Amino acid sequence: MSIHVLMRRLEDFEGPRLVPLGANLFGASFFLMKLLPARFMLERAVEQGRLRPGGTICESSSGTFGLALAMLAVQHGYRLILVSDWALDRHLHRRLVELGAEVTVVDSPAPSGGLQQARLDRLHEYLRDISGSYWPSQYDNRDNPLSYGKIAEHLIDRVGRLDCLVGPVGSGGSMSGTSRYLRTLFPELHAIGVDTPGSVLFGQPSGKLNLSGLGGNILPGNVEHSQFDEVHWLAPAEVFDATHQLHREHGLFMGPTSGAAYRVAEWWSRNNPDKKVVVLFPDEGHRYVETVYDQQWLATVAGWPGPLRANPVTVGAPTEPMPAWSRFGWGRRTLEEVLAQAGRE
Amino acid sequence: MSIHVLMRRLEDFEGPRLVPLGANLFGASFFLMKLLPARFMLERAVEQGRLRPGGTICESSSGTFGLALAMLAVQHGYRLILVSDWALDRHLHRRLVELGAEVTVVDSPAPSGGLQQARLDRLHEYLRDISGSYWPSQYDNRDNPLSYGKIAEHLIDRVGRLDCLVGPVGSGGSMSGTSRYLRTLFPELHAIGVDTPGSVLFGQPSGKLNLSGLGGNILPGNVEHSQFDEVHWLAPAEVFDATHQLHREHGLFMGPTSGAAYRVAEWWSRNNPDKKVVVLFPDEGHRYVETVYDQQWLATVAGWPGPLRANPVTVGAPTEPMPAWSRFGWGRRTLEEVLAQAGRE
Amino acid sequence: MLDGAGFGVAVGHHGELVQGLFEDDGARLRRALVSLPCRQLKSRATFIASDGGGIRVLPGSCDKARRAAELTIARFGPPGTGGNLAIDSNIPVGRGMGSSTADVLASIQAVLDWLEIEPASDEVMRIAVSAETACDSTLFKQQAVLFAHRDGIVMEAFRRPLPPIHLISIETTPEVTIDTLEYRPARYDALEIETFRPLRSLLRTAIKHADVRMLGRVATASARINERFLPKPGLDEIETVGSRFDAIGIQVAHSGTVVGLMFDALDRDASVNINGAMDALRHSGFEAAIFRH
Amino acid sequence: MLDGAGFGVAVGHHGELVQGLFEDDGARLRRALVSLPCRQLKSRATFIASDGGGIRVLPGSCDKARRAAELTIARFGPPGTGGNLAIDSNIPVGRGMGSSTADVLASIQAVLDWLEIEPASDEVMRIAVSAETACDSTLFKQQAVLFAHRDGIVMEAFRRPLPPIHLISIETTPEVTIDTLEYRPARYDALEIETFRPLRSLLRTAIKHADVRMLGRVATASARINERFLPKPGLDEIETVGSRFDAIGIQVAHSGTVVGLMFDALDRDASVNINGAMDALRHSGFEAAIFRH
Repeated sequence: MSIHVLMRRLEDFEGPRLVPLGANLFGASFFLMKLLPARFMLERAVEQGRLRPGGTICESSSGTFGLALAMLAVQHGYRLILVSDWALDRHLHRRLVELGAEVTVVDSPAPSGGLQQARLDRLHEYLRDISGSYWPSQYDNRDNPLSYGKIAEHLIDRVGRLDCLVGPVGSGGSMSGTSRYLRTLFPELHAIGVDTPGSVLFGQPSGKLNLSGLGGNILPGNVEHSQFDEVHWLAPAEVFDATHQLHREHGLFMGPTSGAAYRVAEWWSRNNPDKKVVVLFPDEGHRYVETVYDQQWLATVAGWPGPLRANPVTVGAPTEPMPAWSRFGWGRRTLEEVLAQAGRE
Repeated sequence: MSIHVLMRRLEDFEGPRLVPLGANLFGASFFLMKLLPARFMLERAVEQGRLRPGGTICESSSGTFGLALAMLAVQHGYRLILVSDWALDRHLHRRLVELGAEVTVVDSPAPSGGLQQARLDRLHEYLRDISGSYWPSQYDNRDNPLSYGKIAEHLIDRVGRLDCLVGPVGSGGSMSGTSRYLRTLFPELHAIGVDTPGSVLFGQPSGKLNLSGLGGNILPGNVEHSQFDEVHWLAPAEVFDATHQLHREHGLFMGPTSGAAYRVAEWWSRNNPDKKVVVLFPDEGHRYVETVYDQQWLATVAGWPGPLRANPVTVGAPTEPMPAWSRFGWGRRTLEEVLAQAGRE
Repeated sequence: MLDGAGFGVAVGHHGELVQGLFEDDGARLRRALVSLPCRQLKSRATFIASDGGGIRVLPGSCDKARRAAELTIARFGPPGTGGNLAIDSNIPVGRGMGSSTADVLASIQAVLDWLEIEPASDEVMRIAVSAETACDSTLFKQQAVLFAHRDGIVMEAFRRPLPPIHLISIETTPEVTIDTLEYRPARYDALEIETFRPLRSLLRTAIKHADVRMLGRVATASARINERFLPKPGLDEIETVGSRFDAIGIQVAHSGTVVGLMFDALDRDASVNINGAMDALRHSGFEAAIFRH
Repeated sequence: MLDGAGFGVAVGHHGELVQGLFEDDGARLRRALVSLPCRQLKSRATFIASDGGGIRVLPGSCDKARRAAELTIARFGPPGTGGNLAIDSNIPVGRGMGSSTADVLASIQAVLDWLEIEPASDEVMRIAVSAETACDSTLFKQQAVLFAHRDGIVMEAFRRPLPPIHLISIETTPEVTIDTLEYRPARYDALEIETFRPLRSLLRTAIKHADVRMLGRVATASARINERFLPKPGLDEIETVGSRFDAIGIQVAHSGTVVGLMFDALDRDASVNINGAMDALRHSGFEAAIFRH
C-alpha cells in the first residue's frame, strides 16, 4: 500500500441525503455528487506522484465537476484551469472565478466532435504548455468509478438490501461504479441508466444535446455498458417536466438529470412494487434558476409543455429514432454486442 | 408522553456538515438550518392538537423559515400561507409558489414597527379568517430553541468537547437553544452572538436593517439573553466582505449571516488558540446571487469595499453608536440588567 | 442430564451513569440506561435439578429468580425439570443497586451452566426481562452498551468497555427502600427528552476515548435530570464536596437511593482525594463507603 | 496468593466472516476481521503458580501461550511469580482456526483466574496482541465486533451477537498447514479496499437485524476477495453445491485452509439441506465435517 493521502476537509459534503419518495423508492440527493470522485482522483494522483504540491490541475468542465475541483483546489492549495463553454451558468462562472479557478470559455466547435472536442483541444494545449500539470480526465479515469464504494456503503447503511439502482449517465462513473460495488453483495441488482436522444453513450446516433450532465457526443471510457440491465432515453421537455414534478411533489430542488432519473425510477418502482429502488440525484437546482426553473425559458423548449408520454415506449434497438421517452432492455451486454445485434435485425 | 408524531421525510437535511476551518475552528454548514425547528414545531403542534390533518399553516417569513415550512407542508399535506416583503428573493419566491405556498407580499410599512409589524398585522388577519389555522411563530415559540438538542448532539459527536459556540442571532432559536443544551454538559461554554447595528436584539436603538436573517426591529421572545457571554455587531459591508472571504478561502458558499459569524469566530479562535470553536452557518448562498454575490450590487452598499476593521472595537454599552464591528462583554446577563447598567454609566 | 449442579454469578451495580429516553431507529423512543457495575456486589446462584416437582428457591423472597429459572428451563431444558435454586447475595435490597437483576441473571446462568449451554446474550436478556419486566445492563462487560432495560434490547454498543471509576457510595436515605418495579417510570418532558441527545453523544465519545472526565459530565447531567423524579437529599452538598476533591462527577441510582461521587481510577491523586472527600462527607453526616474499581 | 491453580477456556473459530482493510477515525486504514467462533473447538489452560523460576508450558510448542502468561503476570501479578502452564486443546493447528489465539487467551484467563482479577476486555486484548502480534475476535461474545486484529482495537461494536449459523467445514488442502504469523498479510488494491466499505455496512445491517442471509452475502464476498491472496482449491464447486442446498453463503479462513458452507441455524430445513450437501461434497471428494452452532 502506498501512502494514504488525505484531502478530506469537505468529506461531509460527499454523501447523499436519503429521502423516501414512495413505499419502496428512495432518492439519494447529493449536494454535489462530483465532489467524491474529484477528491478520490486527486488523492490517488498525489499518492502516485502524478499531482505534486502546488501543481496545476487542468480539466474540461462546464458543470459540477469543475466546481468540485475548484472547492478542493482552494482547500488543498492547487492551481486550477477549467475549459468550459456557453453552457456554463453565469453564477457558477462567478463562483469558480472567486474560488481562484482560471476559466476559459471556448465558443467555436471543432470541425469534428463539436464543442466537447474543441474544449478537449484547448485543454491539451494547456497540458502541453504547463509543466507539472495534471488532468483528472473524469471521463476515462478509472478512479472515477472506483470512488463510489463509499456511496454503495452509504446506501446499504440507509436502506439495507437494494433491488434496483436508477441514475443518469454522463461520465459513467456513478452508475458503473455504484452498481459494481452493490453487485458484489447483490448480484441480482437491476441497474437502469438514463440517457437522452442524440447521445452516443448507449448507441444513439450523435445529435445536438440540450442537457448538461446527461449523455454526451463522445463515449467516455468510464461507461461500463455491461453493468446496465435497462436504458431509458428522455427528451428535454420530459426531463424538465420531471424535474418540476420532483420539486413540486417532494420538495426536492434538483438539477434536470435528477428529474430524468426520477421519472424513470418512479415508473419502474410503480411497476415493481415489491422491489426496493434507489435513484441518484446528482446535483441541486440552483444552476438552473434561469433555465429549467424559468417558465419563460421553458416556453422556448421544443415540445414544452407537452403532451408528454406517461410511460416509455420499448424500442427494438438503441439506434432507433426516439422522439420521446424510450426504453431498451440492455441485458448487461457490451455496446458492441448490442450494436451487432441491432445491425443484424 | 403524548403520541410521538413523525414528520421525518426530510430529516437527512436537518443536520449540519462539519468543515475544519483552522486548527481548532469548525464550521457547521447547514443546508437550511430552519428545517429542524420547523419540523419540530409542526410535530409538537400536531401532538398537542394545535395543527390538524390538512390544516393551514400561516407564517410571516421572507427567508429560510418560509422555505422550510413549504418543504414540510408539501411532504405532509398542509396548506401554507406566507406573508413576506420586498426582501424575498425572486427565485425563492418562485420556489415557494411551485411548492404550493400562497405567498402574500406586503409593501407598505406599519406606522410603528415598520415592515415587520405590517407583515404581522396581515398575518393576524389570515389567522382570524381561516378556521383551524396554525401559526408556528418562530420568534416566540418555545419549541424553536427546544429543537436544537439534535444539533448539540451532532456537534459533540463530531468535535467532542466544545469551548466556544459562535452564531448569528435572528429568531434567537439556534444560539439560545444550542448553547443551553451544550451547557448541560459544558457549563463553561463561551457563547458569542452576532448581531448588526440598528437591531434591537441586544439593545441597539432600532434602525434600518439591510441584512435578512441577522437582528431585527422587534425583540423575539426566543432570544434568551442570559445565554450569551459576548455579543458582536457587524455592519453590512463587513458582513458581505466576510461572506466572500468564507467562500474564497474555504470554498463555502453561504449566506451573509454565515459570513458575519465566520468573521467573529475566526477572530476569537485566533485569540484563543487552545479553545475548540464551532461556528454556525445557517444557510447557503444561492438566495444572494443577485445581491451579496453580485459585485454591482455590492458597489451600492455603504462603506463598500472598505477599509474595514480588522478587529472589533470593544464598546462600553450596547446602546452606543456603532459605525462598524463592535463587541461587548455581555456576561450572561438579561437585557434588563445590561440596559440598567448602561443607563447608570 | 438430571444430575449435578449448575452455578451462576452476576454482579450488582451502583445505579446508572445515564438513564433516560432515547430515539431508536424509526425515531422510536425507548427507555434505556447504562448501569455502573460494581464487582464487589455479587449474587451467586446454585441450581440442583430434580425430576419434576417445580422449582423451589431459597431465600423464598427471591421469587423473580425462581421465575427466571423456570423460564430458562422452559426455553432450553428438558420438559418437567424441577429443582432447588439457592441464592447468596451481598447486594443491598431496595437501593437501586440491581439486587433483583443480579439474582435473576445468576439464576439463569446457573440453569444454563447445569444444561451446559451458552446461548447468545440477547436470548439471556430476553429471559431476564420476562422474569422481571426490566433488566440492568450489568451483563455487558466487554463493550459498554446503551440498554433498553424494559425491551431487553441493546440500543447502541460502544467501542470500549467503561473506563475504571472509583466511587464514594453515599446512602442518601438509609431509612427508605424503593421497590424498583412499583416505582413509576419518569415522565420526561420535551426539554429532558431532547437533552438526552447530547448526553448520548458525549457518552459515546467519552467511552470511545476512555475519557472519564467527560463521562463524569454525562453522569452528572443525568443525575440532575433525575432530581425532578426521585430527588436525592443532599445532592448539592455532595457535589460541592466533590468539586473540592477533584471528583469527576456524581451519579445516582435513578430508581434507588444511592449517590456515587466519581473519581478517575487512573489518577494518581485519586486515593488521597477519596480519603479527603470521605472525611468531609462523614463530617457533614453522610453515610458513605468506598467502592474501588 | 501463590497457592492454588487458575483455569481458563477459550474457543477456536472457523476462519472469518469478513477480513479486510477498513477506515477508522481520521481515515486511518486498519486491518480488521470478524471471526466465526466455534464452540466445539476449545483450548483449556491450567496455571499452577510457583515462587520464581519462570513459567514452563506443556506442550512445549505453546510458546506464545507461555509468553502471554508472562505478560499477564508482568502486568497484574506479584513480581517474580513463576509457574506451570498446561494447555489442552482440540483446535486443529495450521488451518487458520485460531488455535494459537485460543491458547493465548485461555492462558491469560488462567493467570487472571489465579490472580482473582477481571480486567476490562481491552486490557486482555492488548496482552494477547503483544504475545502473538495478532489476535482473533473470538473473545467478543456479547456483541459482534469488527476487530483490528493487529492493533488489538475494536473498530466497531455491533448491536447484537452473531446470529446462529450451522457450518459444513471443508478442509481444502489436508496436506498443507499455514503458519499464520509467517503468512504475509494481503496487499489489497484500491478496488478491494473500496469494496470493504459496502461489505462493512451490510455486515452492520445484517447483524443488527440478525439477517443470516445477508451475512452470508458478506462472507461470500470476503471469501472471493481473499482468493487473490490465499486461494481455496474447489471453492467454486463448494459454492455450487451450496446453492443446490440453500446454503446462505461460504466463508473461509483468510489465513488458513478451511472453507465453511453456511446454513441458517434457525431454518427448519437446515438439517436436511446440510445432510444433502454433505453427501454431495463427499461424493466430489471433499473432506467435510458438520459444525452445529
